[in-house]
Amino acid sequence: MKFLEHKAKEVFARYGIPVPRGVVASRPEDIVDPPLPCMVKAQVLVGGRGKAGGIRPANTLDEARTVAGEILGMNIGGYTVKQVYLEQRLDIGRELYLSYTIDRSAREALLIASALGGVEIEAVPHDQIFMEQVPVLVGPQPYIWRALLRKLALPKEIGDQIVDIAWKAYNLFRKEDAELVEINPLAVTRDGRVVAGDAKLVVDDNAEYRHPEYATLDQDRTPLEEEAHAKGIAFIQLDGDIGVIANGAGLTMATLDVLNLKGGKGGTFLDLGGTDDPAKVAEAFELLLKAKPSAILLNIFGGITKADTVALGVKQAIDVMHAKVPVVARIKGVNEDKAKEILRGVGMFPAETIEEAAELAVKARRGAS
Amino acid sequence: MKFLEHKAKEVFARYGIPVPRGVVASRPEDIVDPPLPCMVKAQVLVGGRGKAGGIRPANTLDEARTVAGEILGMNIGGYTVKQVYLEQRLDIGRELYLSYTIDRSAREALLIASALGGVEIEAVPHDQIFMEQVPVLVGPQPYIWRALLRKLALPKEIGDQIVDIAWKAYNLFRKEDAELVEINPLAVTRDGRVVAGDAKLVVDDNAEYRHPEYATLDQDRTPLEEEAHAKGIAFIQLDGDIGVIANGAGLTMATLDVLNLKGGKGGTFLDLGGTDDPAKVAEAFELLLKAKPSAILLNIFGGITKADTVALGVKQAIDVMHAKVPVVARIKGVNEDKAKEILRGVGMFPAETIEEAAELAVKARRGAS
Amino acid sequence: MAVLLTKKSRVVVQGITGHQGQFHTRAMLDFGTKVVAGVTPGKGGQKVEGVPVYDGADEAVRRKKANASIIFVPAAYAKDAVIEAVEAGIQLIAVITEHIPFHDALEFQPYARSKGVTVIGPNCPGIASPGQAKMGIMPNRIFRPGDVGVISRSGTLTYEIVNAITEAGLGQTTCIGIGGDPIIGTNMVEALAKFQKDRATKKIVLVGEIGGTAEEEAAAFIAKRVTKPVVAYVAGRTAPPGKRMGHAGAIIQGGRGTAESKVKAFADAGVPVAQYPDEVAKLVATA
Amino acid sequence: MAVLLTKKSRVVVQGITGHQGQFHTRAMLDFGTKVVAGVTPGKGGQKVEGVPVYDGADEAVRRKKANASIIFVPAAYAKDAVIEAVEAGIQLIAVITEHIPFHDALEFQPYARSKGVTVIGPNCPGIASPGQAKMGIMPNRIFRPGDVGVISRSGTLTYEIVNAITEAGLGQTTCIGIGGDPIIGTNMVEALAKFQKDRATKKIVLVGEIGGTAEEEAAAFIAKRVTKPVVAYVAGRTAPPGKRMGHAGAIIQGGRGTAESKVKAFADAGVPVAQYPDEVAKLVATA
Repeated sequence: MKFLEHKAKEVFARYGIPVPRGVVASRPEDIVDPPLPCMVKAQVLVGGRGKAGGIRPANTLDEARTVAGEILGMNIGGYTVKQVYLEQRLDIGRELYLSYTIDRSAREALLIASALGGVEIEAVPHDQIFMEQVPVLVGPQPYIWRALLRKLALPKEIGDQIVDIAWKAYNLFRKEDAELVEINPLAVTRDGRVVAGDAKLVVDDNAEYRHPEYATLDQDRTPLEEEAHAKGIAFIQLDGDIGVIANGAGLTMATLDVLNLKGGKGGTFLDLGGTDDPAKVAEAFELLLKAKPSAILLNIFGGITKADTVALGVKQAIDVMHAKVPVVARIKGVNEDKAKEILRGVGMFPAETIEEAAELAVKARRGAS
Repeated sequence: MKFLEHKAKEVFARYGIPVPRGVVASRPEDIVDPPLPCMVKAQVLVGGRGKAGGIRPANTLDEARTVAGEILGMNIGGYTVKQVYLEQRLDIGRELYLSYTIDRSAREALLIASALGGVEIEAVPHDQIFMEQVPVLVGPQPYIWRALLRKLALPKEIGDQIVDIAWKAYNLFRKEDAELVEINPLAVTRDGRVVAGDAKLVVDDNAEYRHPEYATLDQDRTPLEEEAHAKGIAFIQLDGDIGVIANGAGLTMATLDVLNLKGGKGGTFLDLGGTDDPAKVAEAFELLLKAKPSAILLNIFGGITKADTVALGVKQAIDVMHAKVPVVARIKGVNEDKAKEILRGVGMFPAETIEEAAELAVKARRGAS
Repeated sequence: MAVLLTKKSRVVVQGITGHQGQFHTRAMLDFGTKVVAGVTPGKGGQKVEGVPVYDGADEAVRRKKANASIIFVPAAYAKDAVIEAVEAGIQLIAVITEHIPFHDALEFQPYARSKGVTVIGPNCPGIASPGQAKMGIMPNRIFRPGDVGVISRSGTLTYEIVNAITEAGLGQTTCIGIGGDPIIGTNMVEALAKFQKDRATKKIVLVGEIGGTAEEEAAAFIAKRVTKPVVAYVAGRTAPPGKRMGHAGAIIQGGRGTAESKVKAFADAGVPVAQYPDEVAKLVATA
Repeated sequence: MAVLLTKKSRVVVQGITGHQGQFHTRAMLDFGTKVVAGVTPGKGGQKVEGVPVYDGADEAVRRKKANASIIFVPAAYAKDAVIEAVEAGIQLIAVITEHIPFHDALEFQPYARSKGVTVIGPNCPGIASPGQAKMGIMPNRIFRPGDVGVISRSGTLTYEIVNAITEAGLGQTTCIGIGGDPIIGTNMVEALAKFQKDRATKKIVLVGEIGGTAEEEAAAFIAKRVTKPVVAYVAGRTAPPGKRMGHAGAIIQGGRGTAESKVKAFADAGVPVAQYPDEVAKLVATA
């Protein structure tokens, strides 16, 4: 679950991390009493807002409304700006970086910090980055803060504030089931206060049940992906034209890869998972059809999942949707013959191997177009 | 650091563990508004108060004062009762047991519970005891409560209260650096409430710096032990007559053991530790002399500690105190000859081995008596 | 021989009375696994496929000497179940459950490690040693005893590859589905070390995917420590950055975790990488 | 040969600039130990006895390839120091510091274990492998290389016994002072297992004391797994119940931890128990 800046800052504030005052608005006329002078910031779930002109200053109420009006409705990285955040402008002396994420290899939390903030951390020279695993079973120990301060080489008053914020951000990271807590820039004002200039927060989708209040957050999903999410289906829209559906995330990825090697391009990632309930398969397949693929590549390895009941679901969806799209299927495993039989009835192209299926799908599409 | 019942219950209450209302008094006339009917409970740091007549009921203010007057000043297990705790009398339906301590072998916390409370847990049949390690790095997990409730076989309403108390007692155990948190009896009243009938709490001495508020608690020390504690000297009074002093806890214990095997009995355990500062040795030795031993057995293994500076301290103490007590010394290690020389000047009996020293000490005492 | 799971392993099924638990208990028994007990709180005394059910893992250990556990309980209770198993004295745990918050795994994984317990998963198909035992949800019929050790982050894709290996006339010592989550118990390097040490294993197959740097670490380890031939496959070559490809761990973030990087690492370590899943079996046969 | 600590060990001293740290750095160097670095926050860049001081353990590992650490920092900072060492990649840690709250040890001990790190202590004299290295505070001159492995919960009493062994013309492979606290890293059973495995160790001496059940567990382990002759001593036969005899762990509570129980357990396991400390060397010589 990704958080818009102002939502992330709400959470930051709850944990005692200093954030500038700000107000959200969806329409210029809703802006009544913004903190002035302010920054008007586009609220979208992608980076690069500044470069795209989505972050601009305003000194008066009128100016704020004008700027907001210009930013609202902008397209940034494919996303339409629906909200702006008007935030007290900081008199920034320097910009630092601080984040928590996970170190998969060490199976620990990972603290990253740098004295060079305000730019993407990937752009910061390696030797300017402080990176330290935080053992979650015992939490951060003082040595981590000492090492952090040595690396950042900051005056004590600033250092103490950084450690305080680093502690609070760690608590947030743990208690909110965060995947990412990023403060960039972590701004040091000219009068010596340390404030979160920006706020990025991503919470583990799997932990949604522990944070039901986040379930309603807007996510960067297409309408179809949103529909899939609501139905609990693993579905992603891609920029190709061939609908790919398989059972298992790894197998679906592999099918997309094979398609690509054969000159095609996947338009969907649809993982049926372990289900062989025809109704659920039909539901998933209907989603796929709504994405208007030029052809469909179905790849089922029926290990425990029964191939024929999957096929029944596919047939049902095609029938219901009166779909004319060519379906190439490669089905292997339990009841594969029955499955092929069922799919032949709806005009499926059968294939023996994934490679063959991919080739057929590419051809079928060409034929169709 | 051991806690009197009423002090322990103060801490329990802070953690939300239900305790009866109560008031403390040092004199009958200080009792003004006790909860009635009440139990008048002697506040001493030893068990067996009930059997000794230190816990008695009272129904009226007058009765409470009379009973308190009888209990105050009593001697229970060698301790004079200086305070009573007048506590609301519970209408107890059954008595359970709950405690947290540590499992040294597993290096974990240990939860012990029983449906048979109100007696010493050592007296409860083994198969009636629930014993479960609590992994402190992750804290108690639900399976522990499920197992606890299975074992205790209690109705749900009671079980839920027990789990709540067990959680709170665990938090107390961890946050207060406790060695022991014991609730015995954990009383179930006839109207279905679960309340801590008694409260035992021992906090790790080594954690005193984290809990300075506990430093002033009365402990079961003799006046000399209290003096030693204040000076940071490891000193214990025993019921023998020969003062034993050595460097290192293990060596001091071993010296006491050897003395015993040779027919003597140690009157003190005095561990000099790693010090060879003559002033500190003198201070320790003076304490020992105040215990009025019939003889002193000094055993020094000078590994890194210099034997001669230890001897200087001993000489200084004897000079200052004008002590006439025979000192048998077995000194080994760095500068042992110098040390012997120094001690000969104050009439020491030298010995080569611990055994020989112990024998000499027993003889010296006999000669002295 | 096999690694981690053998015919001597005494398996307890945590969450045995659920749909998955029941189904796979049957399948594991059919595989020849010694499933000695099941656990479902509140259902002690029942039987599932002839296997006695207990209320707690400790009873399964005490009464049936269980020393390995497979966990099917729902995600919200998985941490509890793993720690219960560890404290009960179980030595090998396969966590099948998916959608476990990884902050839970950040706790139970090092905790299990501190007690010397091996965890496989979560979000994994389990582990199977053909001819000996299976503690997982892989289909039985794809396996055959042999000398290939298989390590995989994925489920169905592994079945494909294992099946192809079997159809090519080869077989497996053990197949470890290490799981698709970001925080897993036994990682590729540790699994590789087991197979390198196992005398019965002559060749090793690695099935990786995008996300994280497990494959890069595995490649470095192979270059330094593995003398047996290794064949790899990496899924997700066409996955776009920032999109989570089904598995919680399969995502390219901030330029890390790309298939190119993994394929290159394997190539640098002298490990042939199959372009197509079916190619793996061919490469293994000639390795 | 020796156990845990050898001449190859590269030692960092955490808390090197303190009085104890300095003194024992000298003594350890004299013993032949490879003391490669020291750590004291804020004192990086200094030297102690020619040993470079760093601000953090990670630097000592990175720059000097330290793989073992001895900790002298005050009790309140010991948990921090241990975890810092573990995270820096140190493999063996001896915690000399006494008076560490045991609730801290309840955290850092399993944590170190989860990373596969061996901890000795806290509140211990450390570890010495005569002729190779010492990471501790035992006096150098009491040791001599030989074939006796020594395990002890105590400090000075161990010096007595080791000294007597040396004076009897024997010597030691390694002497492990496991510490006098209730929660220690390496316990008697684990130390016994190391000596049983070590080819150079022919005989084993155990110095126990009252409190806990470590000696009873050691006796049971010896009966089952140790084939080398073991000689034991138990301090505190005359200690009264309820009184803590100096060590935080040396206390008889609720009837548990008595010397009688320990002596009986050793006798039942066929382990001769010396009545007098001096007797240990004689028993070893004839064992």
